[in-house]
Amino acid sequence: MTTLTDRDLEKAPIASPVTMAGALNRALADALREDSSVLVFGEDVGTLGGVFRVTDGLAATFGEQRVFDTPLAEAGIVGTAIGMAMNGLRPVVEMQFDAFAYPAFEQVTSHLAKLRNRTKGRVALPIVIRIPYGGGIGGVEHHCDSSEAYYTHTAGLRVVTPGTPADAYALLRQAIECPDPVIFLEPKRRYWSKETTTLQHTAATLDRAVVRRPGSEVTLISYGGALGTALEAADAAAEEGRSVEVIDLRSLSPFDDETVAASVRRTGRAIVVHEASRFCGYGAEVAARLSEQCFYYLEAPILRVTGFDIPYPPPNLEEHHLPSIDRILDAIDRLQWQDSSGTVKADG
Amino acid sequence: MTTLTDRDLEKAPIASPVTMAGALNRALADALREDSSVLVFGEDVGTLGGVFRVTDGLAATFGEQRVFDTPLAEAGIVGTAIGMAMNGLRPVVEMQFDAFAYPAFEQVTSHLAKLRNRTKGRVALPIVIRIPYGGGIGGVEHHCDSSEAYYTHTAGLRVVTPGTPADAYALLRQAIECPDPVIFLEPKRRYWSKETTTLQHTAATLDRAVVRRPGSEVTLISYGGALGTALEAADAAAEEGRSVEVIDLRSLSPFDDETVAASVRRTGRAIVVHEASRFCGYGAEVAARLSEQCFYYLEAPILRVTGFDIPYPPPNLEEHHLPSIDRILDAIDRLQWQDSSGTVKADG
Amino acid sequence: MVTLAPAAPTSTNPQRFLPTETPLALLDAGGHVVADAGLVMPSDDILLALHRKIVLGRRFDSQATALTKQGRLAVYPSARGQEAGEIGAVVALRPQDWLFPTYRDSMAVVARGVDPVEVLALLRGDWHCGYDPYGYRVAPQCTPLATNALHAVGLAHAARIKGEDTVALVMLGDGATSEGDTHEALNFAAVWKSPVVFFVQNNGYAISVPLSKQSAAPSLAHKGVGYGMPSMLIDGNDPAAVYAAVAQAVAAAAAGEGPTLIEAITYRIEAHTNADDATRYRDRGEVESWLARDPLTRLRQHLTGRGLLDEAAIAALDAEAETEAAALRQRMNVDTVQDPAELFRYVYAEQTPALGQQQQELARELAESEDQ
Amino acid sequence: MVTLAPAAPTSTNPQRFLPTETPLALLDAGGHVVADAGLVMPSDDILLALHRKIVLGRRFDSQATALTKQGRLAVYPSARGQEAGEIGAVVALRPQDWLFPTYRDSMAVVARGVDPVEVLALLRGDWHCGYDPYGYRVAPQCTPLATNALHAVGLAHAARIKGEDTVALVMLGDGATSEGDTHEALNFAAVWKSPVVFFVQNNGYAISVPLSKQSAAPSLAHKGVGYGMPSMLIDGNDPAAVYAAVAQAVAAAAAGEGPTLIEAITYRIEAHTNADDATRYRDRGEVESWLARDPLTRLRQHLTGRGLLDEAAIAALDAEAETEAAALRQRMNVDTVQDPAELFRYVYAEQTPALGQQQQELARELAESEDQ
Ligand SMILES: Cc1ncc(C[n+]2csc(CCOP(=O)(O)OP(=O)(O)O)c2C)c(N)n1
Ligand SMILES: Cc1ncc(C[n+]2csc(CCOP(=O)(O)OP(=O)(O)O)c2C)c(N)n1
Ligand SMILES: [Mg+2]
Ligand SMILES: [Mg+2]
Repeated sequence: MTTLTDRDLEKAPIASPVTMAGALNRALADALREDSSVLVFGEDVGTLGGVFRVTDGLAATFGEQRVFDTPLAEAGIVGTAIGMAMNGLRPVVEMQFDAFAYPAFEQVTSHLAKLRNRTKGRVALPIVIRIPYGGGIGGVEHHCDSSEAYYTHTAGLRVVTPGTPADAYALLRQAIECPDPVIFLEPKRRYWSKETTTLQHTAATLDRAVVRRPGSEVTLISYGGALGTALEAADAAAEEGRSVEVIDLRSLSPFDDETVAASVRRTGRAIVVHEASRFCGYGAEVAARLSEQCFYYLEAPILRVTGFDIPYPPPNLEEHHLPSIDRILDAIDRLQWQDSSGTVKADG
Repeated sequence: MTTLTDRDLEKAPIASPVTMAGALNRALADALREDSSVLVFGEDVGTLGGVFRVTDGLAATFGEQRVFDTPLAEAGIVGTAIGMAMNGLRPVVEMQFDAFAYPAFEQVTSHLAKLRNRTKGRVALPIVIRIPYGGGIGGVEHHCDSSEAYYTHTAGLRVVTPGTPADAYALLRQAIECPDPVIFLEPKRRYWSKETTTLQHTAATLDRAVVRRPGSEVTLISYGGALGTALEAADAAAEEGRSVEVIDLRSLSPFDDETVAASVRRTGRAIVVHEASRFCGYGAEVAARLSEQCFYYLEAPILRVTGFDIPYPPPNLEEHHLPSIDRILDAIDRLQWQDSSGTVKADG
Repeated sequence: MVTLAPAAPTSTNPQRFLPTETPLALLDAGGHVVADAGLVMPSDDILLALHRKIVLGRRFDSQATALTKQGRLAVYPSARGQEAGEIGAVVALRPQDWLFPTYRDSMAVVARGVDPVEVLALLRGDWHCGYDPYGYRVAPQCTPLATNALHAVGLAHAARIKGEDTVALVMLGDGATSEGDTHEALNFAAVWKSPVVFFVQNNGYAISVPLSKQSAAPSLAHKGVGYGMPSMLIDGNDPAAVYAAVAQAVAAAAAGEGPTLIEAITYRIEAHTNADDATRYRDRGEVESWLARDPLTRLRQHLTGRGLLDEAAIAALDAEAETEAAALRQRMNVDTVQDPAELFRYVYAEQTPALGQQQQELARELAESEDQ
Repeated sequence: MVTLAPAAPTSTNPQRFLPTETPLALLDAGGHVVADAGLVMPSDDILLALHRKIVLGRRFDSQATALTKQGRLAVYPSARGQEAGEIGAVVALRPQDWLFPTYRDSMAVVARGVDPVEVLALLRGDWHCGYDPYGYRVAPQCTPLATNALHAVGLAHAARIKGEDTVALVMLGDGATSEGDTHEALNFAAVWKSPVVFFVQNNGYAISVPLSKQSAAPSLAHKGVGYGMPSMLIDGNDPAAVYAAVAQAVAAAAAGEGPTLIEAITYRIEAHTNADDATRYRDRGEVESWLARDPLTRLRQHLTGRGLLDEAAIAALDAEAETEAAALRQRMNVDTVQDPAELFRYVYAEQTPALGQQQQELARELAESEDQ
C-alpha cells in the first residue's frame, strides 16, 4: 500500500528548529503520505487539528476518509481501531488526555494487547495509540496522569515515550510501521520545546534507550516529561564536580537492559526519575531489575525520584509533586559518597 | 445504622473447618446483619449466589433491596456504587472475574480512588470491590488475570488479598468497615481450600502483613494465590536444611514496610513470589523498596519468582506459568550462598 | 425501606416513551407564548426568578472568562447562550434534590447557591473541588465525561432505599451521550426506576465535533425508548420550557415513576473554553443565528411585554449583577497560598505511614529551600 | 475509495427505525406459514440447508456437552434451543462477510465451516483461539462481553474505506446489550453508516439474571431508533425468520444503507454452561414451555408438511450427524500436548530479548525436571 510521492523529495536534511508537536505532526503527515493504509482518528483530531494541534492540517491534506473525528467514546475508538487493523489498516488514534484513555482500558488490555497471541500470530494489530500524558502544564485533574505503568505491566503492548522532537518524529514513524500495538505517550509539557534538528525516520530505534549525556559517577534513568529535568540536574551536578550520565529510556516496554545495565555497572549508582507516583510506578521495575542485574556493582541503593503517592495535584501545587532539580541533586547526595577519609557523607 | 441481632450470639468461637468461599460468605452475612447500610450487588450475586457461590443465600436472607443483581455493566456497578456511597450506604460489589473489572477502570481510577481527596475529605467512599482474581483453576482467557498492580499503582485505593479463610473473613469485615475504597482481591484458586479455624472479626489487621512461617535465612514475600506455593516451598527447603521465613502481605497497598523490612534485614535474602507477570508487576515495588530500605543487609539481590511476561496461558499450559515449588527452590539456590570454604555456590 | 422490584418490561405502547419530533417550547424566540406547548407555563414568580438568575449567571460567566484573561483562572469553559438550561434546570430542583454538574456547569452550580469563589477553586487551580457537596447537594463538577450520570443514579437509588424523597439531576452534553457510561446510567436508572433526571444540553458541539458526527439519531431524546424511559425534546433556549420540563420530570421521579431523559437544544456562544479557537470549526454566521435566539432576550421580552418587568427593574438587576461581579473580581484578585501538606492529607481517611514520610520529605525540602 | 461523509441526522420519521411490537415470524410453532409476516420466505433450498445445519449443529452441541462430562473440555456453553439464531444468521452471510461470535456461538462458528476441533481448542484449554480467523472470516470467539461489537464495526468500516463488499455480523446476548461497548458500537456504526448487522439473541437470561433485571425497554430492538438505526424484532426460534431478517440486513448493509439491529427472541435450553446450575434461578416449567417452541421441530414440520423432507431423509441426516459426532469424539479423545515454547512466541511480532530469556529459563527447568 506504500505510495511515495515526490513530496518525499522535499525532505532535505537541513536542520531547522522544530517543536515536539511539530515533529509529531510531520511524522503523521509523512506516514499518511507514504502508506495509504494509515488512518488518523479520534476526538477533535480532524477539523480542529487536535487540542494540542498535533494533527493540525492533516484532515485538509489527506481528506476525511483518512483523518477524521469520531463520536466521543474512547472504548469505541480503540475497539473500532482493532477491527480496522484486522482488516489491513494501520490506525493511529488519539486519546485526548491520559485519564480519558481509561474508558478504553478493557479494549487495550483484553484485546489490543492479546489478539496476536490469542491467534498464534495470525492476527496482527499494528495500531498506535497516541496519549498526551503527564503534568507540568497547569492542567486540572484528570488531565495530568502519568499512566505508563498501567500499560507497561500489560504484556503484548509496546510502550514508547519520546523526550525530544527528533525522537518524537523517528519513534512515531517506527511505531506506525511496527506490527505490534504501540502505546505512544507524548509528554505534553514538552510539546512546545524546540530543538534544531533534521527529522529523520531512522534516527532512533524503537526499543533502544539512549545515553543523552555521558557521565561516570551516577546514572540518571529517565524519560518523557521528566527527562529535561534530569538533564538540567546533571548539568547542575556537573558544576559541583559530579559526573552524571543521563539515559533516556524512550522504550518503556520492552526495556533496554543492555544499554541501561552497562551504564549502571560502570557508574555503580543509579536514580530513576519520573513524574508518575512512586508506588508500583515504572521506576519500581527499573530499580528492581537493575538491583538484580547490577547487584555487585552497586555502591548505593537505586533511588527513585518520582511524584508522590497521591492523586495528581491541582495546578497551584503541582510544582511540589514533580521531580525537581533540587530533589534529584538531593538524591544524588544520598548515594553514599565517601569523602577522602573514607567515611560516608550522606545520612542515608 | 448498626443493628445487632441475637444471631450474633450464635457466633461461638468454636474452631471448625471452613473454606475461603465460606468464610467470605459469612463475612458478608455478618456485615449485612450488623450494618443496615451495607449492600451487596453485582452480576449473578442475587438469586444465583455468585458464580463462585460467595454470596450464596444472602439474597434469600436479606432480601432483594440489600442483595441484588444489576444489569450487566461493570462501569455501571462501580459508578452507581459511588453514588450510593455518597448517599451514606456501604456497597460491597462483585466483579465476576478479574478481566471483567476492566470496563470499570475509569470509574475506579478517576473517581473511586480520588473523590475523598478531591473534596478534601468531605466525601468518603466506603466501597468494597470484590474481585475473584488469578489463575490455577484451568480457566480460559480473561478469567485468570492477576490485576493487582493496576490497582496498587492508583493512589487512594486500598488493595487487600487474603491468603487463608480466617484472614478472608477478618479482612473482608474490616474492608467493609473501612472508610476508604478497598479493592478486595480473592484468590479464586484458594476458594475451596479449607482451614479449621474460628472466624473472628479482629484476627487480622487490614494493613498489616503477617509472618506465616518463621525462618532465619531467606524471606519469601508472597500473597493471595501464590502464598500456598511459597509455604510449600519453604517446607521443602526446610527438608534441605534451609530456614525460610514466609510473609503473607495481605495488604498490597498500603505496604507494611515495618514487618517486611524487619524480616529481610534479619535474613539478608528475599524473594517475592506472585502469579502476576513480572514486568512492572507488584513484585517490582517490593524488590525496589526493600533493596533501598535493606541495602546494607542484603547478601544477594532480591529475586522475583512470578508469572512470565505473557498473556495468561491457556489451561493446558498454565502450570508452566505459575510459580512452582521448584522454581522457588531454584531461586533460593541462586541467593549467593557461601559454602564453608567461603566461595559462592550459585552460578549467579 | 420501600420494596424495590425492578420494573417489569412492558411491551405496551412504546410510543409513550418517545419525545415529540420538534422541541417543546413555551416561549418563542420573540418571547411570545406558544400555543398548546405540551408543558405547563411556570408561575410569574418563577419566571421572574429565572430572569434574575439568568442575568446574574450570565454576568458571573462573563466575569469568569475575564478572569482567565487576567491570569486569575487557568481555564474557563463558558456556558454563555446556555443560560436557560443552566438556570432553568437548577431552579426546578427542590432543596432536597441533588445536582451532578459537569465542568461546563459552573453557572448552574452558582445558581444552586454555591459561593462562586468556591466554585472557581477548581479552575483557579487551588483544589479539585472547592465546595462541600453535602452543603449544597451538588456533586463536584465532573470532567471525565458521562461518569457523573452513574453517580447520580447511585445516589438516587440509595435515596429510594433509604426512603428519602430525593431526586438527582445529572447534566450532560451532547458529546457525553456517546460514552458507554451514559448508556449504562440510563439503563440502570430505567431498570431500577430510580428518581433521576438526565438533562442533556445539546449545544451542537463536543469541542469541535458537530452533532452530525456524534449521532445519527432523529434526536438524542429518542434514546429513551431503548431503555423504557420517557423522554422529552425541548427548546433549550427557552427558560420557561426548561423549567417546566425539569419540574415535571422531578415531580414524576419523586412520585416513584422513575427517570426521565430530557434533551434541550441549545448553543454554546463562546468557544469550548477560553483556550479554544472556535473559528477553526464553525462560522460566525452560525453563532449569529443563535444570538438571535438568546434565552435572556426571549424571557425579558415576555416579561416586559406582560408588564412584569420594567426598565428600572432591569437596571437595578444589572447593577446588582455588576456589584456581584466586582465582588467576585476582588475576591479572585488575591494570590491564594495552598498548603502543600494538603496534598497528603485526604488520600486516605487516615494518613498512611508512607504518605506521612513523603509529606515530611517535602516539608524538609521546602524548609531547606527557604533557608537558602 | 468511497467518500465517507457521516450520515446527517434526520428528524424525519423516526418511526421507520422502530421494530414491530411483536416479533416477526415466518413459521409459527407448529411450522405453519405466518400470513403477512413482513419478511421474505427463504427458498426451499435455503430451508433445507437450514434444517440440515441445525441437525448437525445441535448434534455438535450435545457432543460438546458430553465431552465436558468426559473431562475432554474444561467447560462448554451450550446453545441448545438457539439453533435458529446460530444457524440462520450464519447461513444468511455471504462468503466475503465476517462473523464476530461470542463464547456461546460455537455452533455458529462450526456452521460457518470452521473445523469443530479447531473451534473447541479454546474450551479444551489448548489455546485461546484454535482457528485462523482469516481462513473463515470468523473472529476469535469473544469472552469480554460486547467488546466484539466494536471490532465488527471497525472491520466493516475498513471494508468500506477499502471499497470491499464486506458485511460484518456480530452476535450478542441480551445481557451484553447492557455494556457500554454495545452502545458505542451501535453509535459508531450508525454515524459511519457501517455495513454491520447487530444480531442480539435474547435468550431471556444473562447467566442467572432475567431480562427484567437487564432492561425495562419495550424490546431491545427499540434501542435502534436512539442511534438512527433500523431495527427488527423477530422470533428467534424461527429459522426462516432469522435467515430472512439477517439476509435483508446484510443486503441493506451491502447496498450502503448502513447497519441494522436485530433482536431475536429465543431461549437457552441448557444451563449457562455445564458448570452452571440453572435450577437455582428458573423453573423447569419455563424450560418445558420453550421446548414446545423448538426451532428444529418447527422447521421440520414445515418441510415434511410440504413434502420437502421425509423420514428417510431425516434418518440419513441423523446418521450423518452421528458420524460427525463420532469423528469429533474420536479426535477429541486424544491427549494433546502443547509446546510451552508457544507461550513466548506470539506476544510480539519479534520475540523480545527478555521473553527469549524467560523461554530459556522455562526450557532449562523442564529439562532439569525430566532429568530427575
Ligand atoms: C472521558 C472523556 N473523554 C474526553 C474528554 C475531553 N473533553 C472534554 S470536554 C469534551 C467535549 C464534550 O462535549 P459535550 O459533551 O457536548 O459537552 P460540552 O462541552 O459541549 O458542554 C471532551 C472531548 C473528557 N473530559 N472525558
Ligand atoms: C465484560 C464481561 N463481564 C462479565 C462477564 C461474565 N459473563 C460471561 S457470560 C455472562 C452472561 C452473558 O449473558 P448474555 O449476554 O445474555 O449472553 P448468553 O450467555 O445468554 O448467551 C457473564 C456475566 C464477561 N464475560 N464479560
Ligand atoms: Mg456539546
Ligand atoms: Mg442471554
